Amino acid sequence: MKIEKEKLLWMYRTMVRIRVFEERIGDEFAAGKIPGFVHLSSGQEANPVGVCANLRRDDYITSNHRGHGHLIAKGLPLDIMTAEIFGKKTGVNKGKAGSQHLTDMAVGCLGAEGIQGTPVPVAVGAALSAKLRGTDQVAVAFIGDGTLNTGRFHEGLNLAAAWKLPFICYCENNTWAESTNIYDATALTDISQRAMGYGIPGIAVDGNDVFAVYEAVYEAVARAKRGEGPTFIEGRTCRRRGHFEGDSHLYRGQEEKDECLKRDPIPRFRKKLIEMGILTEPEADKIEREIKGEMDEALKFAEESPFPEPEEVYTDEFV
Amino acid sequence: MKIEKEKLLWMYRTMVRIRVFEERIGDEFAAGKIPGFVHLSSGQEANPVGVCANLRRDDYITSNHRGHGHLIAKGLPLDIMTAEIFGKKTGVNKGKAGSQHLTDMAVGCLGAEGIQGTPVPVAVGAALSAKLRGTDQVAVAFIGDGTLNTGRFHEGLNLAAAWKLPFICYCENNTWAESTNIYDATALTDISQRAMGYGIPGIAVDGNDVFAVYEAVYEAVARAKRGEGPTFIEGRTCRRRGHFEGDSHLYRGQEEKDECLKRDPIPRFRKKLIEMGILTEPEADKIEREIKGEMDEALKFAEESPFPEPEEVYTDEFV
Amino acid sequence: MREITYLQAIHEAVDEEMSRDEKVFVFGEDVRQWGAPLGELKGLFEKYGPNRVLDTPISETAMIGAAIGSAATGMRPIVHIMFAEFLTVCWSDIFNAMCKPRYMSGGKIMFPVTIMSYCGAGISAAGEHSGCLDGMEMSIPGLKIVAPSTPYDAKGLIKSAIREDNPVQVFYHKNLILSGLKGEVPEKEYTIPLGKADVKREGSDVTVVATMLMTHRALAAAEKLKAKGIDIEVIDPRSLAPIDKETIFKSLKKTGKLVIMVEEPKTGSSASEIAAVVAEEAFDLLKAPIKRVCAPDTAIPFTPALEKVWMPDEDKLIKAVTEIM
Amino acid sequence: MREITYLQAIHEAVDEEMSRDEKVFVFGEDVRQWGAPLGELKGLFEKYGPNRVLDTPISETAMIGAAIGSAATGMRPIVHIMFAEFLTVCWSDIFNAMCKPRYMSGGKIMFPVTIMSYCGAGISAAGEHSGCLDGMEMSIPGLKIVAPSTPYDAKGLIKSAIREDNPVQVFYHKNLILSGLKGEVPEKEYTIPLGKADVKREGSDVTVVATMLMTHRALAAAEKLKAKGIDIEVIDPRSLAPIDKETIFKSLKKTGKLVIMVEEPKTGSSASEIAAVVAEEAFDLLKAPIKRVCAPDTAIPFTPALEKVWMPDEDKLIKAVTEIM
Ligand SMILES: Cc1ncc(C[n+]2csc(CCOP(=O)(O)OP(=O)(O)O)c2C)c(N)n1
Ligand SMILES: Cc1ncc(C[n+]2csc(CCOP(=O)(O)OP(=O)(O)O)c2C)c(N)n1
Ligand SMILES: [Mg+2]
Ligand SMILES: [Mg+2]
Repeated sequence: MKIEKEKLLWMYRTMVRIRVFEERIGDEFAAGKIPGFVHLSSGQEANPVGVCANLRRDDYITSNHRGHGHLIAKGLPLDIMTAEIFGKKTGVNKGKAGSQHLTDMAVGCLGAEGIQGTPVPVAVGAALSAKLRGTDQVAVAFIGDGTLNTGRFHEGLNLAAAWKLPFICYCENNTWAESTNIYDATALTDISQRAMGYGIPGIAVDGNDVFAVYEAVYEAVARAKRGEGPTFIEGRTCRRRGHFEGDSHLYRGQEEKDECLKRDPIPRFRKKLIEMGILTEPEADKIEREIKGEMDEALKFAEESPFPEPEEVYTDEFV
Repeated sequence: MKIEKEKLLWMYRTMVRIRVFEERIGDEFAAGKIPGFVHLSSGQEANPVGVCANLRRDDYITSNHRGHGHLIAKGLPLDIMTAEIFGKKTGVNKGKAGSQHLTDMAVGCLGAEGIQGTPVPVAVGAALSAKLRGTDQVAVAFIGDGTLNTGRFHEGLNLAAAWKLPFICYCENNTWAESTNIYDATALTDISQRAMGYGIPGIAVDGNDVFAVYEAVYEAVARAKRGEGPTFIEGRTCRRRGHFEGDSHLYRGQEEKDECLKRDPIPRFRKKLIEMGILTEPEADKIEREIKGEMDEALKFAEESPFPEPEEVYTDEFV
Repeated sequence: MREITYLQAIHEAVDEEMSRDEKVFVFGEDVRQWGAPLGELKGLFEKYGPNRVLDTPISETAMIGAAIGSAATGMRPIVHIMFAEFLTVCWSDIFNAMCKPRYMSGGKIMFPVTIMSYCGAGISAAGEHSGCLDGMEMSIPGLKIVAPSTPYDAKGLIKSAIREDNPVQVFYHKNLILSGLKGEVPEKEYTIPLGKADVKREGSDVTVVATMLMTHRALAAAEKLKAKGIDIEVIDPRSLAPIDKETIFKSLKKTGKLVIMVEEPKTGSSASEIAAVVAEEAFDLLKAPIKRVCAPDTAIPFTPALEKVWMPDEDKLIKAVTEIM
Repeated sequence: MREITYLQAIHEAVDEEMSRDEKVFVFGEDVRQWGAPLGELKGLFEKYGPNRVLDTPISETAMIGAAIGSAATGMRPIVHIMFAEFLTVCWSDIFNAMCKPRYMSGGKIMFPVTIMSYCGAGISAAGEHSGCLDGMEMSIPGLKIVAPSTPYDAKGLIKSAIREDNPVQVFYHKNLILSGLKGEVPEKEYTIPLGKADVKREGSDVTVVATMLMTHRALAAAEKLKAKGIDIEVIDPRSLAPIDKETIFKSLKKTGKLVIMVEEPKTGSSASEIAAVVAEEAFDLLKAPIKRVCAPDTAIPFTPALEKVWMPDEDKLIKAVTEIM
């Protein structure tokens, strides 16, 4: 499949942007600058980027606890996102959401949900709305493998299938749900088979190969726009870090962790782009430098922003 | 498959018992003698009987709103059951449960649940317990087709599959959930395919052929006892009456209703038993007469029983 | 003025709002052919077609999700979650996914969703189809709750609920539908603001706050009490969240005595919340203990013999009122 | 006496009950390798093996179902539903399937289930991992609820919960675990009966009822109030259902004044229920309005700057106490 140069460069840049963002957030967390919990998506970048490269700004996504990558790929600026994670007034949600609940309809993100499974029915609702309003928008729910066993996944996907909604359920299968392996949590050995229970296509792709992700989603979007209904896509990927920052993930073998580091989607994509003549080494380095600069700015913005005033506790609700 | 004569006669007798019970309860309801709602299972008798012919008294079942047949097949006496449905003190649950929530551990029935889907995880829990206690008991959840779209069905079946529990999910597919057709409520055209999403066998049988039901469940019980995990069975059946008594089921075509009357599992079984030399016409008639007598007695018992005393409101709870 | 039934009032409210605003649509289990189990939505499918009236699978979490997602993207969904108990099936979806995001997002998203559900005992629908969950739902921040007792209130409140930009739960009582309750409802369009109580009967001795079916029982008790020389004021909050404290306090200025009658197990009921508000904010007006006339803390028994005892009734109210006279 | 942490106390309770009764087993998400996210069950898998400590899929409704089904058939399950908010995912399963059948079946079935969950704010866990749902759960008939504030109470109550034949919800506060709170806990075995409050501090001017983390804040406030010459009595109900009214009433006989401090949005909170009970049954003891020191009726904001304001604290309690002096 041919992808235009412009888009490929955006994809590369966006993958690097996610990686830099996540690693820096990890550092800041370790330095005690970030309250609460953060769940980083380093290593999984090809998934959100391969997905969102197929979406317009007015298409919809829902996200989960490991959502930074989804939001960045959908276009949320790093500064207001970082400020949000720092709990600052200038954050995209005034500091009320934090890392786990980033929401911005301006980029079509209906919300990042902390209750596993919820992203599915909510995105299905957006897909329903697109169909009822007669637009050609699509909606994508990002979930993890562990979430496949929630009732919400089931009810949402079945509804989308029954109503042939323009919906994609994209599952980042990093094989772990906290410390529980997906293959202990279900009898399936091929996760994408779950789609067969709904009468819709279930596609498995290498989630560390952004081309493979892109192509699968491309087809799914086309199918959605043809009015043929939802697609379930499993991106087989892996987590470079613990479940959340602070998790020593001792439940994973060292071999598995090493393997994951080797499967890094970014050098792989970079190499391919250079081979394709889309990018040169110096250009790639330059992108990285630029993104780091962007992230420096975002961190500066976040650090220098004030916390919200106490009275903010009482706004944004009808009480 | 050879089924011993004794069992075949029990099966015939039990199917007739359910039919007679349901039709008489329907009459009593029409006569205003029964409070609340009743959901009758006339026409579906081959399912509970084909299932329970494979179960011991100490095996477990859970049931749903259309549960009379399940309970009768599992051995609940008609008198205390009728009294319960009449709301009497002598009812199996002192009149507190009614038609929809019949519960009796003495026959291994953990409860009939009014919240669709709940029978699945509850029976899965009983199967878990059997496994942990090291018995060879099995647990069966009876559900309807509409219930396949509930989150509880999904979570329960997946758990049973992941843990290889001695569990059977038996779905009576009468194609209707109230006024909603199952094929409008899911994209599947073959319901038994839903099992593929869990990595377990999904078997479709003619739910109006008690032999077919018996055989499928026989296999499933054997599989469960071998420690190989759950089976999903779809019994293709039909409802002779409305969703509940009082429902004129106008949403169903007359043709479909006529078709259902023709598929009646009882004359079919009777004919077969006579062909097989297990039963003669006069013997079959005698069984019917006996059951009618039994039901007369049960109704008499129920009618003559007192209502519970007002103070009963405050018992059976720790308040 | 013309009289219509409680059921017709519900129907008219939805019908009028659907014709007024094409973003309004309704979905639920069995709304299309049945027009919902008790028929309050009958005819809407024929009138508005398959894009505005949709039958769903038995998937309450997906239904609330569909409501949220469509509400966030320009629609105004009405989702019919049949029996109040079924709300507990999608409790997280209501509590977490529907009612928190407006606040959590710093005002970046809003969900104009109306949920409609049946509640109430008295028809032997047994333990899982008879409850009122008002008090339990009042524990959910970000949710408005209305519970009309008359055709007039039902129509006016449902219309306001559909126009409201926050999620609103509408409860209606099965008994008020099935008994064919009638009441005056103007031909002319009107709405009733959310959060405004109604004094259903003026009186000077004791303030009785009662909702839905209990409002009617309180009014019936009022007549009997009158014969005993006790004059009660009956206030129907109509909205439970937000609740109209002022109307209650105003009445207490007159009476100094409060009985709250609701059809829920007492602990954690809407009566408890109302009592707490009064004990905190209007203590000085009180001349007697606040009585709660509620159901016992149990499931609802099936048999009419016990269900009748379980439900709060006129006698229990009369007893409570008399005790504080 | 030896001192152990709140976390150790929880661990010991479960460990002792598992070794005492082989029908007791525990399951939940991530209990096996993590010993639950905060580690309170660590080591139990190694000690009791895969048949007594099971990791589940992310399937809260199946987990409650599994608890019900196994409890009905001879086991005594402990199910770990991590964060209190996740209880709403299986709310129907708790409300309908777990807590109603004993009554609905006319006593034919019982479910000895213990549910354990984290609750509480103060660690910026944001809107879906910070809540206390005590008041909401008190609306469920048939459920016992305990909410220990000290290691001693945690151990004794959890042991009783596991031995109880009715379903019991055990809440424990994340902050009391993560702060490493220590307290005296005897080596010798003991249990604490469900439904018994504890007077954490005697005082004569105002009765303060406070739960979990709020108990500690109330005790801290007591010292400051003492300096102002105000002597508060601090009662920790420990069990929210059933609630120990007598201990509260007894205190009110002395003080005549009541402030209730809990970490929930005010409306529909456990504070509301307690206030209602007192306003109904002990009105004559009251000399001042009943104050509820609670959180606002919103979701819990992420940023510490707002979370701190959202949570009830010593200053808010001191203000409330002072207002009724
Ligand atoms: C309903 C619910 N149960 C439990 C949790 C706790 N929890 C948070 S993340 C997580 C694991 C999610 O695994 P997966 O979906 O594979 O996503 P990943 O973390 O691997 O990206 C769990 C169990 C939750 N958030 N929601
Ligand atoms: C969670 C839930 N939602 C809705 C209902 C209302 N309801 C009762 S029976 C029924 C249809 C059930 O259909 P099916 O499972 O096919 O069983 P059948 O009635 O055909 O035997 C519905 C929707 C319910 N009981 N529980
Ligand atoms: Mg995962
Ligand atoms: Mg059916």
